[in-house]
Amino acid sequence: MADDQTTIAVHHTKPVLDVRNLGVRFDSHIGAVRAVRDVSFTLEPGETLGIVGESGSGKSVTSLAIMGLLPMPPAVVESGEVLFDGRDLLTLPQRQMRKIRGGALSMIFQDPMTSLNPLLTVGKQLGEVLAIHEGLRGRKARARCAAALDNVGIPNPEQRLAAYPHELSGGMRQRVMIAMGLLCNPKVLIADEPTTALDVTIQAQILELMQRLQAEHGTAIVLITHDLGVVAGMVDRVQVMYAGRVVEKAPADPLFAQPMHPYTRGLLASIPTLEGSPGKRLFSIDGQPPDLADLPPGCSFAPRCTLANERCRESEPPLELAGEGQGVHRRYSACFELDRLLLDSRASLPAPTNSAEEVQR
Amino acid sequence: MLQFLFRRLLWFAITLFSVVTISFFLMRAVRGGPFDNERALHPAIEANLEARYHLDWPVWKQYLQYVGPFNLDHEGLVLFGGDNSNVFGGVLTGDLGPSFKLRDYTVNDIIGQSLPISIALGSVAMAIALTLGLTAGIVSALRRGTALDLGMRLFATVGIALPNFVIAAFLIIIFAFQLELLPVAGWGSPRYLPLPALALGAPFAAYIARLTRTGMLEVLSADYIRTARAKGLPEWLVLLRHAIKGGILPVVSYLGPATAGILTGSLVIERMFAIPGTGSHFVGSALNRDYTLAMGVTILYTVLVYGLNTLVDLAYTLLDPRIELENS
Amino acid sequence: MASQPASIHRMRTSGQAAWIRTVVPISLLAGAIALGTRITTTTRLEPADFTFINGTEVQTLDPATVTGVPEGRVLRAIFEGLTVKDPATLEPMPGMAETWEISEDGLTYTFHLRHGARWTNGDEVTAQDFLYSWERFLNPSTAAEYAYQLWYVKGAKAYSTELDDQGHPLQPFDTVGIRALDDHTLEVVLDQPTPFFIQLTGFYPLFPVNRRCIEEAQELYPDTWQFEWLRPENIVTNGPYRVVQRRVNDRIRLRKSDSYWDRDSVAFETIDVLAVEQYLTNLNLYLQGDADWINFIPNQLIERLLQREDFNPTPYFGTYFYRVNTTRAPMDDPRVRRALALCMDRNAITKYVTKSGQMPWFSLVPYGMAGYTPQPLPHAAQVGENWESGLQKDIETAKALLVEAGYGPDGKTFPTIEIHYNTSETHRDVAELVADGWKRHLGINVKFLNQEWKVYLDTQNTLSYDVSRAAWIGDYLDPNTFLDMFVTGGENNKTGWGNARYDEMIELAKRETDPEQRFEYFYEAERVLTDELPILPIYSYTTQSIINPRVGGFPGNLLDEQFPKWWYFRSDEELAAARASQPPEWELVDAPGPADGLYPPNAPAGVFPVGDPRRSLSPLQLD
Amino acid sequence: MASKHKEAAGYDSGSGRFDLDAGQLQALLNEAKRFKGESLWQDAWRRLGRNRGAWWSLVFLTLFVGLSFFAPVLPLPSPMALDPQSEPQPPFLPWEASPRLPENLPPGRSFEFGTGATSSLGAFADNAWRHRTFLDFQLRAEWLPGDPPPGGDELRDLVKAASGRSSAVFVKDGDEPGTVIERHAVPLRDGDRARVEYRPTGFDGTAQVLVVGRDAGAREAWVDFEVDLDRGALESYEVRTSGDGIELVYTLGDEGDQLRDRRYLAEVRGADGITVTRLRIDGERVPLSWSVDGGADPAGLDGQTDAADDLVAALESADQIDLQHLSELQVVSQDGERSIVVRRQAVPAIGQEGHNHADLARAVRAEIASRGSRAALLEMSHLDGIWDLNPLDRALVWVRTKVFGLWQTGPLLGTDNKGRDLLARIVWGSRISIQVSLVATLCSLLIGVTYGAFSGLVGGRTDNLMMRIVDVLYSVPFIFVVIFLITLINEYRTDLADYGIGYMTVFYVVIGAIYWLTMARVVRGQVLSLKNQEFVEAARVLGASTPRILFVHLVPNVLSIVIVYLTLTIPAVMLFEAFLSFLGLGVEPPKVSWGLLAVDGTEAISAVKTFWWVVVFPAMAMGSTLLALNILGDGLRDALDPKLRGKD
Repeated sequence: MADDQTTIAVHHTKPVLDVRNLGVRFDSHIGAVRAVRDVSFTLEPGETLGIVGESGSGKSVTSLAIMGLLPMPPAVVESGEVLFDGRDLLTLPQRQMRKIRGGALSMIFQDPMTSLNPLLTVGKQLGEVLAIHEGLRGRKARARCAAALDNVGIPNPEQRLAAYPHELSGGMRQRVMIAMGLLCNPKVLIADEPTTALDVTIQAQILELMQRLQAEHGTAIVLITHDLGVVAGMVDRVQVMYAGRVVEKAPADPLFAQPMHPYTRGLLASIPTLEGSPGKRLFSIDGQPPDLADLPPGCSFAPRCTLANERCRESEPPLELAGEGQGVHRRYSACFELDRLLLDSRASLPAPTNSAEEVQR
Repeated sequence: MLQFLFRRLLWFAITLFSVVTISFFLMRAVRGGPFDNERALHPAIEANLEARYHLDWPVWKQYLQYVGPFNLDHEGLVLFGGDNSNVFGGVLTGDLGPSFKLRDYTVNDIIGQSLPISIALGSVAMAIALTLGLTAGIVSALRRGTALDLGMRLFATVGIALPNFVIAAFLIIIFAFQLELLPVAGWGSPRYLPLPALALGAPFAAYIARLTRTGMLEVLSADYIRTARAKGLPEWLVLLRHAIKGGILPVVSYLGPATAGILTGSLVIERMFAIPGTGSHFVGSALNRDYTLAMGVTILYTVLVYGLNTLVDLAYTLLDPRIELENS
Repeated sequence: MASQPASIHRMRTSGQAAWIRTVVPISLLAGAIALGTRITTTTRLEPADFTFINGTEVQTLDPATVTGVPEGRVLRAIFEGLTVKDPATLEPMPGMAETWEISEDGLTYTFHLRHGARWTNGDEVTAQDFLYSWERFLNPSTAAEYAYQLWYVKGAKAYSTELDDQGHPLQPFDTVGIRALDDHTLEVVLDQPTPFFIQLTGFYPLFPVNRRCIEEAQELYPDTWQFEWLRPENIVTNGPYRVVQRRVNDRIRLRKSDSYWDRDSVAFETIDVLAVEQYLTNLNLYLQGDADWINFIPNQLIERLLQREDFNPTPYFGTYFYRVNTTRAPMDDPRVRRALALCMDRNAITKYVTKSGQMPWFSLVPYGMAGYTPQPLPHAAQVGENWESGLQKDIETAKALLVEAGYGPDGKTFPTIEIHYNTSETHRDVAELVADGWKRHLGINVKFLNQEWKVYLDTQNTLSYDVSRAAWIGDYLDPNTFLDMFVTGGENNKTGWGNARYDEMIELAKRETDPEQRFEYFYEAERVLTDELPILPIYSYTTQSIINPRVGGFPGNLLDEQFPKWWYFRSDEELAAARASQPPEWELVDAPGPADGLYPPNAPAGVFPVGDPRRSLSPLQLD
Repeated sequence: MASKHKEAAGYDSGSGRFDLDAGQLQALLNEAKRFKGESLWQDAWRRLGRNRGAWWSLVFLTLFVGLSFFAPVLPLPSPMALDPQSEPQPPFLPWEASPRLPENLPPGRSFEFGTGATSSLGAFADNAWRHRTFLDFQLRAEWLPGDPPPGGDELRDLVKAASGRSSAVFVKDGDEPGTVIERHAVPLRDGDRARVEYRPTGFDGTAQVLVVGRDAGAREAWVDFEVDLDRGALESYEVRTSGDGIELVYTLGDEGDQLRDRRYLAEVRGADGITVTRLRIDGERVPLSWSVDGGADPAGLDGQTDAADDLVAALESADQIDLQHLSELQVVSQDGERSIVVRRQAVPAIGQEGHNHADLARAVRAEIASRGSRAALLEMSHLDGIWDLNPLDRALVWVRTKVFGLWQTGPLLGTDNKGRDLLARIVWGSRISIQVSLVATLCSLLIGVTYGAFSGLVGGRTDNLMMRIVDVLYSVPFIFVVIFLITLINEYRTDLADYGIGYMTVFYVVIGAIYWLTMARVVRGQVLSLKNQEFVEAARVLGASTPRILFVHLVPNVLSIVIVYLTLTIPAVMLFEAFLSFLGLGVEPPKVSWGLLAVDGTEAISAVKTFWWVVVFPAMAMGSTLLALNILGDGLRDALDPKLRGKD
């Protein structure tokens, strides 16, 4: 794609992760479900990319596809490549893929309660990562694991190694997950809704932790969430997905300042703010996300969009450059009615908040 | 741990006491006595016989005599001292008394002779059941929906669906008469083991396969398996270290009843294959009204069931740290 | 939400846990298989020369307390009484007693014991041994179920039944008519002349036991001597075989006894007695060559097996009959019982239910006893005539009898009666056929009630039945073993029936020394019985044995008693000769065993003369 | 959007009680609420429908249960119609099954039905006669001069049509010109040997010779000789046949040296053409060499004159029997052009009040006379009196006779050793097996789930005590309990019957009472683990009452595991029933269950001869049903599993 070339041209840095035209479909009883369509993005070293969207928008599938963890069957990768350090992960043999997975490319999952094996001690679950990727065992490995736990702010790390997940609190468990993800100093960490299952105070702690660690290790992070609040202040760039497609791509601040897709705008509008007047109803987007097995011919968001017209319903708007910006700071949007949106927004929708900081609070 | 075992022991004593009491009175409540025979006895001889085994005593006295090392003479209960007219010392001393039917033996003799055989047969059957069942269950779960899965489940269903005497009959026809590989019945060398053990283990293998499959399917869809894969663990390690343990947890809790079941279920197999194990006494003693032997096997059964369940609970805690001993 | 886990978990490190979790299951698995293998191998035995299946486990080896048929098979191998029986005719032959004399009045028996007969512990078998054994047998503390078999001896009954408070006999044993005149002379004085007493001396409850063996056990094991003296390593016997090994529900291994007086007539070195209850397993073991003789066969296969040369049912001294509770109306009326007895299609029963040549039977004493003519139902036209038309006539008679008894179209309605039997499909089928006849011809409604064995016995004993299935197998070859049963108040009567004339006849027969006159009394008694019919005879038994054709010395006899002493294997030649004389349509089967036979060591092979009991007699054929 | 329900959920961040945010809490609550609503079942049903294996299993099971329910309607032979057969008969191919009634019977004949003398076959066959038609009857046929006599073939057809079996027919010249009395014994199969055999009476003085027709096997008969057998050994003997009869010459060896020759003659017409193969003297079988002469037809050797006379007598006496007692009698009259069906409704049911052949014969005769028809067939209500059929089943039997008439299938799956049709037994057996397993399982379910859920939910000391009770009960060997209960039931069986409680009902309850223990444990374990889960706590916080939590939140969640155990329990109960049958404590023989069939089948395979069909077909029925149950159970579990909801 053209934009990739420009990205490289502008920054002269090689992206650590380059996803191109990824398409995934699930074959099920009810027919083929096209969960991810034509998703592309790049990730620079040390950068944080946020992928935002409702459940079912394909963000988790994208991350699993990158990790090669999609259950196949029923999942089928229809198209695209995932270049990681120049190698296409999709065509990589299982053996090599395993070496990358958990090592240079690691992932932490949404629910720390179920994502840790309840039958094994924390130490063992951490240890096996080291054993596999670095061949480290025994005392040394224990020390590393303890250090990693210490690093994520777990007190008494040595003792905690012998603990079972159920003996830890939710926040602690997520810290363990993060420690596990960062154990081998990955180049890329994919965090799939890392804070969703946690309560708000812990959420903040975890996010801070991730930011700190990123700063320390220089790991690039893909942060997947449905909560724009999480994204704000945490990520460099945001990519909004809807019904398996990327509908908007933008650096974080401009996006919050001026969303360039009706869906993004809807998402932003539904975030409650402290300034909001008490009696006022919160905004929510009407309707339901489309059935991925039976997508409408035009823009997937059209049925829920106040701006949709005939064209939107007939053909699908491509993801196009929108607005100004250089390289990774360019903005893209997939909306035919972008102009109307920009004009109309101030009138018809609640005023968007002005800065990412504000949203974050 | 010690507290757990102590409490278990206490409960065991209570359970055993209840079982002994219930069974004792249940047995005597059933019509017919041990010396009823096609040939009725002369009343005088019958009196002699009953006197010898104290069946002429009131039931409560028989019960006391059965339970304890009490000295009971014709006047009644005399603790410590008095003429020891007991035929045996009582259950509390570990003496289960003389068998009423197999008169050359004490119940201890009979159990001592037959239990090792039942254990031998049972353990091999259990080994077969576990090997077949776990393999089938795991393979079936991993290849869910394939022909292999279907085949394994068919195998499992055959095990569940056919009474083991039918399975035994087929095994005999095939292996003993058609192929002439193995002896048709009897006991005495390892050659006698495979057929009965297979017939005995088949239904349990089938259950285990089912439980394993269910458990494995559950575990395989768990998030932590995905985590393990995400760590880059090779598939076999994922399976071995993360999946199987959780997947076979239901099997572990089934092992207690299963082992007890194998010991009692063996009575059909023991009959079919003429194996001198304990199983045949379970029914035989009850049908013969061999009171002492029946009580003996009841006690044996209780001890086994209780012991095995305790073991299973221990094993369960070993496998699943979430379970706490004190509450189990 | 997680409370503190038990301490054992926290202390464990993951490394140890892994070790435990891999090694423990594997070692358990391996251990299980090793254990199984080990236990099976430790008991491995060389195959015996001859193996037979004995049905249920032998209850005891103590002759005094033995009752059953399976026990008898073993006891005849390991003990020997005063007399032994001829294997074909069951006539008494010298055993421990070389000769004996019976006094003129038939009351005093003097046995002269064999010199040189020894116990397995080397002691000589003496008259004192018998004295001791029979005292023990009669003593109430032994609680011998068969003690009444010796009550024909003077004072014996009083000795075992008249007891003091402590349960000891009131009378000293001196009052009993058994005396050892010297080491080798035993004198027995009877109450009444009992012609079959000499037969009884060959009956296993009267076998001797070794005093020293028991007393040593009593000394060594004061608490458990009752079990200890019977253990294979302790028991002392005087028969052709001794017990070397024994395991419950498995086998008794017998070995030829070196101390037996006639050891040179014994062919087999070892004999295995297996306890196998399942009929099909019996047959399977036989068919695989693991057993040479079985006593039970599955009913389903009888027709098949009848074609084989190794299955030859022969008459067996037993009767299958129905007891009728004569204390209940309407069965208290003999006419009703007669009608019921007449209206039974016994032929259909033997042909379609029992199938192996059983004889439709009309009297209590079974078919086949030499010299005795059973007295069939006097009213029955079926007897001795074409049974088909006979049955028709009998049915008419039966209808008339019922009318006479007041039942029928103009009389009372016949109440529904119940047939009791113990759980078995054969009994059920017999009951159905019987009930069908009664219902169809006599209009009697019949219900069935099958009961578990002990409950069934209890029902009989307490007379809480209408009609109950029963059977009786003779203990010895005399009508008395059957007819004695139905004296008024007899414990095996179980019908509530009693008849003074019958009692008188049985009593007269007991005192009678003249055999012919004695049988006359029995005939009369049986006529009373078949006229009054507290029982409804159905059929006379046949044996159900399958015997390896190679086995010789195995003649059929009425009591189905076999004598291990005479058994041998035929050589191929002898087998061929035996087969040449059997019907050609018989299907030949494998006859496993040594091709040159296995004969008594000192007898020339294959030259047993005709008439020698060791030569197999051709069994009586019944189709 | 995720946090908009914070207030509603009463979330208190200060207490930190929940490790989840309010949105998730609400989602869990919604999830929990949905269980009680219809949507769960609709959803489950939808998902079940998508699972092809489970769906077909359900269809199969429905069909099977339907089949067993409608067993009386099927044109099967009676499951307990006993044919005197020596051993199990192999399956017949479908096209060998019996045809319908022949379209036209020869004109100008009249048939009369009556009872034969009870023959060797009679009693046994008549046992079955209560339940099926035409097992034993005699036929008097008159035919017009010039016609061929109504020989074996037509009769054979008639009998075959009626009974599904071809028959052995003996033909004998009648006394009067133009009369043939045909005696039809029991229906046999093609290829069966007809045989008239006399049993040895066992009394001295009878020798019997087996005579066989030239085509060996076609005619066999034992001929009796009254011989004077002393107790001497038989030295030699010879059997000769001549035009006059069969002659037996034998020599006895006396105690002395003198040999005595005896000669006996039995008059047998046309004895020339026969083969003599066996001699039996006083019950003893003696090998015999045989001889063959050419000559006349050996027909007439069966010597049935007596029986024929009896027939006449029986028919005469039958006149005195009142027709009023007949009920549900069908007379099918066929005169070549039309068939008339007459049914009589009268007081008691046939087979219950001592009707016999003569009654029926008389009735038929009367009917024929009143209608002026000349040929008739007779049928009785097919399955009356086998089991205590309830009115519904009786109605089904009635439907059957309307639809299928006399037609019934041949032994499609073979017969067992008593000649009972295996297919019929499997179908009828399924009724009891299905009933036992369903009722017992439901019984165990009811007790077990209530007990287990209560115990688990209440927890603490009560739970502990309740589980100890279960432990104790577990430890009492069930076999004692079963024996105790069964003997107890037996004792009070008649009393129970007075209250309308059948033996089988108690049997079910006994089994159910044994199986609830496992269920209770499983449910309790599941409840224990569930009750600590968030949504229950949430419900508790929201103020739900204990029973509400129990039935609204827990029980439905426990359902999936209960269903899995259910699919294990149903087979287990069926097997337990089989196990009891093995011990002889199960279903009583006139009734039949799959367990009983399996036991019978096991006994039918031996090295002597394997009657495979006796074990294979019942095993297949059992196996396929249980397979279907298992697959259905798995499907149900998947369908009911809340975790899988909406994730197709």
